[in-house]
Amino acid sequence: MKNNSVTPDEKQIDRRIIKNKLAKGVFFLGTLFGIIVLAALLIRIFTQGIAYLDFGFLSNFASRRPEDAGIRAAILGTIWIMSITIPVSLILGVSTSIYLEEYAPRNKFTRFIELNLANLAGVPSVVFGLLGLTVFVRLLEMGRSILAGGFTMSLLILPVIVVASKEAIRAIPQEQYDAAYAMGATKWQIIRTVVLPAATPGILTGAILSLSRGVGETASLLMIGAMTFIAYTPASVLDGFTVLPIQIFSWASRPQAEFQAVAAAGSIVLLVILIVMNTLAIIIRNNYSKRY
Amino acid sequence: MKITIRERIKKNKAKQSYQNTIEKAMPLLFFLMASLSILVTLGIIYTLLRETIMFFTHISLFDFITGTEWYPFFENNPSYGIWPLLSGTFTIAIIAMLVAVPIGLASAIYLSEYASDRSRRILKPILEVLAGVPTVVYGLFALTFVTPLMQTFVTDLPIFNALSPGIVVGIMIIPQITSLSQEAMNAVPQSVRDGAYALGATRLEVALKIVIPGSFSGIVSSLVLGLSRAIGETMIVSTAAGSTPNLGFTPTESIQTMTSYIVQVSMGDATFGSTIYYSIYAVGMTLFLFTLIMNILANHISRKYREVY
Amino acid sequence: GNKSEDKNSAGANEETSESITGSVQVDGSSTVFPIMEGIAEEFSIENPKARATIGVSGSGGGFEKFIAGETDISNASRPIKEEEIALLEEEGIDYTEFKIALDGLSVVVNSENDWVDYLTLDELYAIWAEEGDADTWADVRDGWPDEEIELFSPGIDSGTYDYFDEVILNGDQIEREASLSEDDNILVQGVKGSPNGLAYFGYAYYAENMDTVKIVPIENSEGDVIEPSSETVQNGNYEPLSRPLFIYVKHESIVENNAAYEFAKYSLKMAGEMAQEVGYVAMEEAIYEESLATLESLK
Amino acid sequence: MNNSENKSLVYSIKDLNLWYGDTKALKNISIDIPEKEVIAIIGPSGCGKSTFIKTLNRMVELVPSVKTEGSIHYKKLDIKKAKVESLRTEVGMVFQKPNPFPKSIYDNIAYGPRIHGIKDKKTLDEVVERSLRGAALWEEVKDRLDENAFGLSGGQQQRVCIARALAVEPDVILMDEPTSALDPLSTAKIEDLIHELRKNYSIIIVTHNMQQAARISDKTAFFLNGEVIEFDATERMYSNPKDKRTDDYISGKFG
Amino acid sequence: MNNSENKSLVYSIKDLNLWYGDTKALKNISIDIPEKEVIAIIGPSGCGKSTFIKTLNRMVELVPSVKTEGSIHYKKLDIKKAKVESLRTEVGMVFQKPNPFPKSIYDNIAYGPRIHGIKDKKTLDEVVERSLRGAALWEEVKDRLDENAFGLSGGQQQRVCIARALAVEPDVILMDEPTSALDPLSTAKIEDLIHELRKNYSIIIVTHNMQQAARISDKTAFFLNGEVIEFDATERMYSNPKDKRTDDYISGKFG
Ligand SMILES: Nc1ncnc2c1ncn2[C@@H]1O[C@H](COP(=O)(O)OP(=O)(O)OP(=O)(O)O)[C@@H](O)[C@H]1O
Ligand SMILES: Nc1ncnc2c1ncn2[C@@H]1O[C@H](COP(=O)(O)OP(=O)(O)OP(=O)(O)O)[C@@H](O)[C@H]1O
Ligand SMILES: [Mg+2]
Ligand SMILES: [Mg+2]
Repeated sequence: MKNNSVTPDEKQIDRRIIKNKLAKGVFFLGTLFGIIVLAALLIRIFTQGIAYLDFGFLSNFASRRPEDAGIRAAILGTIWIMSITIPVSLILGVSTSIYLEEYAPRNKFTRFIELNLANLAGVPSVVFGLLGLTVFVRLLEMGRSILAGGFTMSLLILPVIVVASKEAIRAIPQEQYDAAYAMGATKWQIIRTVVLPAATPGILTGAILSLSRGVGETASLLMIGAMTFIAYTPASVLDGFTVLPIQIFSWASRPQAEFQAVAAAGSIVLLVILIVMNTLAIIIRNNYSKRY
Repeated sequence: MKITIRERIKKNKAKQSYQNTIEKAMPLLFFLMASLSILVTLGIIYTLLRETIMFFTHISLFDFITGTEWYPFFENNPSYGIWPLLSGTFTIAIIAMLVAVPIGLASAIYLSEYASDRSRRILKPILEVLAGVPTVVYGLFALTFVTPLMQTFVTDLPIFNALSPGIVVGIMIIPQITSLSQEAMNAVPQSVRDGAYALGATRLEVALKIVIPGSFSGIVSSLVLGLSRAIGETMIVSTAAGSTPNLGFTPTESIQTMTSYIVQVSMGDATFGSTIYYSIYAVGMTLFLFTLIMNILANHISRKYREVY
Repeated sequence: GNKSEDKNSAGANEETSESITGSVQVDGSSTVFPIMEGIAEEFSIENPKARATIGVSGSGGGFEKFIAGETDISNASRPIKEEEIALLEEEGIDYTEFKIALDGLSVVVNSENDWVDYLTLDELYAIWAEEGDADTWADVRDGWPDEEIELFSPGIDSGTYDYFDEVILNGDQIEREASLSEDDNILVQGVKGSPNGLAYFGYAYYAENMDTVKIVPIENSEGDVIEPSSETVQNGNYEPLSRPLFIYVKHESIVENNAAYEFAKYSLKMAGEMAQEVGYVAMEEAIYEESLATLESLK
Repeated sequence: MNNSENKSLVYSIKDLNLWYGDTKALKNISIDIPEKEVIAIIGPSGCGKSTFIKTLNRMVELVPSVKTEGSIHYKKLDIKKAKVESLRTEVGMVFQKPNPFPKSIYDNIAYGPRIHGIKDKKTLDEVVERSLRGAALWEEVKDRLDENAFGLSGGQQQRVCIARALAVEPDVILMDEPTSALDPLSTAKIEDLIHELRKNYSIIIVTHNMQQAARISDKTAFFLNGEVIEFDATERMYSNPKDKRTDDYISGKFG
Repeated sequence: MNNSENKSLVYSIKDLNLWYGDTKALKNISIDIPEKEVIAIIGPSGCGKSTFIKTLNRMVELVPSVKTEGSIHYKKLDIKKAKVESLRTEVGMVFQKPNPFPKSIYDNIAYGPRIHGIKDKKTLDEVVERSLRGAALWEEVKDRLDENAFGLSGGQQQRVCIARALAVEPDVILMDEPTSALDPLSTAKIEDLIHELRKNYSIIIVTHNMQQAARISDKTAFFLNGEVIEFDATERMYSNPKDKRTDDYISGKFG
């Protein structure tokens, strides 16, 4: 009964092992590539900007003089914008994906919503800016405020959160649902106790990616009329604002070489904020990450 | 005898009418949130269409979709043919995807299938930082680092070209592809992997034949998101690619993409209310339709290959 | 920043006592932005209770918001266009134009370029226009090298290009081979990197890079060969490549919004100094005084 | 199957047919299941046993391609009209493949009580202990209740699932081969538990183990190709099967 | 356990210890497994049976927290030095929980041959049929080979996994309760298959079914709390166990 046609020879196995080793090397190089580029970027930014990075830089408002220029308004603006964008986009995004994956009947309308969301992901940020200007700033009369900016940004990053959350929900094995259903759990209870915990890593990955994008986003906010110079501390969501990338962009286009360095210092601040924000998300994600 | 759980549950059941309300309210709430995306789209279409119509009262639709020259600023003889912008957009997107897809998937596979738990937890967040580097910084990186670097390989590469911003856009979307694909791969149950390992499969074979098919829809989604972002990227392109609308796929030439045109005009000094001003809406509309077609295709693909557990 | 010694200058010591409140919205050209930023910076220091915000939406975008009634002052690096005037009229918005500074468009070549001593307007046309017949330096003047000229120009949607197009190209099409960029710093990079490079851009970008690029004097309508500098731009000898920068002030704001009025006044007082400080050229004092008088009359 | 027994019926099933897409998995099943008895379901692999018990708590509806016909009454209530959550709370289930949640052992067991509104720590502690003891797992895991249930052995996972089902004290317990992954000792304990539960609960158990069926059940249903070939008191069926095929299957001559 | 038998040993295990994190799951295991015999592994749930057989093809290494000590020689080769892919090709495995791939039945079975370079349709068709017949599943699924294996019943899935392991014709087959989800008929068929395979293969089988162990195995190892209490010829062990605990366990008095 033993048939040698199936039992493989060592050479074939060796070839496969070598292939695997090569592939591993290639995959590792791929990973390394990203990290090297990041390192290169960081080194450039740091060497350029570190000289301008001091307390004054953090606490001053912008200035025409590089040595006086500070980033206070932009930091506060970014924090304000994010504190609207994070809850709004997460609630909207996660709810949408729960609806689509858990409740929606498989009909044309659902397919339409899904397609529509995927499509929104491809709409460039300037167009979202135009939308924000038309709808939030003008139609809903929010003016060029933090609120309008935060909502625009939420819509801009919504698709990424939805796509990531949907995929995460979709990947939960059916037997997990079965177990909960059989206990008499209601749909909403299952979502709370089975779906959300299991999908959290995926949702957070989406959040990390999209909020990273949001923190660095310039064009859409410029479109809705974000300021570039502002010399007061925003006190409510109806105040005007500027954000870090706009400030950086503005400095980078100045003729003076010193401003290039100030821009780099601004980038350092932006990256630090980003890393702080992501770290939080990553800690939560790591706590939830597990394989079935 | 003390109260049994069964009785307590029955008692709770009787009390919990609010639970019924939640059960009924939640789907409605979620439905409303999901429908919001349609409102957003309608908003976008409304915003774009209103001015696009204005544009087409000045320029004929036929010229727009057949023209091969995009020189809206020549007052004496402007030409509004969308093709150079389309080809510029394609050029950047193709180069970016050529960079990002192999590298992004390679790192996703590495992180999901080869890396130890610990290194995954360190490497993945590091890569994700790449997604948050401001695009202004990327743009300067492309212009002052990648272009000179490329010039050592490609002689007489002009300072403005599609190649280096394309590469840098690719770098920027790597984390999107890596992270989301890795997440999808991670969701393939370990027991299914075990089945393959026990047959003597190498990690590569498990990755290619079990994990990738098992997470195909997630991978496709990540690629589509990446592509969308490549198409939509603006700052990097307008910094390092110049702004010359050229028709054709020549990575060594300066190009202009649809989005960089939109930004150029909307941040620039063009007259408000002029044909040029309206043209950005027509370009935006084109882009919108363009991504729509792309998404219909992608949707089709992932539907076809999805594996269910 | 080389002229920033006298921090407590002109308007600084006056009317600090009366605290101005309210907010003023300024938006528009990115070219004018540095001047207005400097003004707003000083204004905010002196009037901590007032809020002056400056946006950058481009001249056209600025006018859009101005027309929509969202801003009090609109910055522009070009004069307002007919379409915009019409729309403002439609909305019933009255305004006044003020010139606040000058910019000298500087034509520069690579620092290794030792043959270009000056260029005439016709030569510039021949080089830059698509119809022009100069592709190599030799085509421009005999004896110059037979090398193709590499052109770098601001993006065709900028006020800088607009002005250049008007005075040099007479509205004709720019050479298609020219590399265009929205960011003048990038043009500087371009010329630095190409021995046969030729570019034009705002004076400030030349002033900052004097030691790495070489300026090309231009023959003016009088036949004099002039290099751009504060003096030549201000006194009008550097022509036709000197262009004015503008702000447009809404009458209603002057009357109803004290902060806007004060800010506008402050701007006209400070504009010259600030322009110099951030790399542009101040106009003659008389012009500012005239403007201030106009402003007062609107109140 | 005698209508006069109606009073104490827990399930009454009439003409039940079920399709997965185009393949018919259950054919014309009509049986009545009396209260507080242990019903064993036996039959060859793929004959529809799991499918059948999943119809009883409507779990089968979660498979998208499923179509059913016929009626099932649970305590005189048409289950189609019942609130599915209440039905499933009263009808507990243990699956063929152990499917613990990726949570701690404690949270797995406390899951049911919690979703049904029992929050206080003390009660939960009690329930967890009682259920784990019932599932013969307490001694093994009492020191590691906080560990993830995924890190347990196959048999331990199965017992976690049994304990989880017991925790809400359902009226009916459906068990799909609950002891197949267990050693004789644990099996014996589970069987003891079933004996114990029998006083208050109705139990329907799928098993491949003929001896087990004989030991623990009051009645046995023999399934073949989606049909109920015979349904009778276990003793009678084992000693004197009416149908040739039942006889063959029980005596192992089948096939 | 006699060194003179060395010549025909398939596995020789010395002082094997294994930890999951801090908990020790295998303790000082030293046994020799002769070639072309059927070895049964019995013991209560959670005693380390699955863990043990997973060390034999190094599957246990895939659990991140695992640490091992001691040596395992497979045919005189230290398995730590062996190429893990070759080892696993020669040592097939059937898992306790059925884990088919989310692919068609055909692709499930053909997976192994394919990765080992067999591509031509005809050979694959043959292999698939032969393996499915071996796993007593052919008749049931021959018309639906293209259907997803996830739509099979529990027992059918288990047999798919058995067929999948057979398809690459390994030298050693590790089976973790392969028949626990199966009815007596399919069980009998699998047992027949094991009898058949025994001529050419070495088989190590974990089972909870004492009768099964007695029926099919040449030798039996009794595990308890991660230790091997007794390892002996099955007949001898059943008739005359050396250790009190073995006796207790076999006779069901344990615990
Ligand atoms: N991945 C894991 N992480 C931590 N502990 C584990 C893991 N797998 C098994 N264990 C523990 O190791 C011990 C032995 O487990 P093993 O799976 O080998 O038992 P078994 O003898 O196969 O039991 P069963 O008959 O129930 O399948 C058990 O106490 C179990 O809880
Ligand atoms: N989700 C499904 N989709 C399609 N067919 C299915 C599905 N589940 C089961 N079947 C088919 O229905 C029939 C009955 O399956 P069921 O799971 O009820 O068998 P079973 O009696 O429980 O068998 P086992 O003892 O092997 O668990 C089988 O032929 C099976 O292949
Ligand atoms: Mg079953
Ligand atoms: Mg086990």
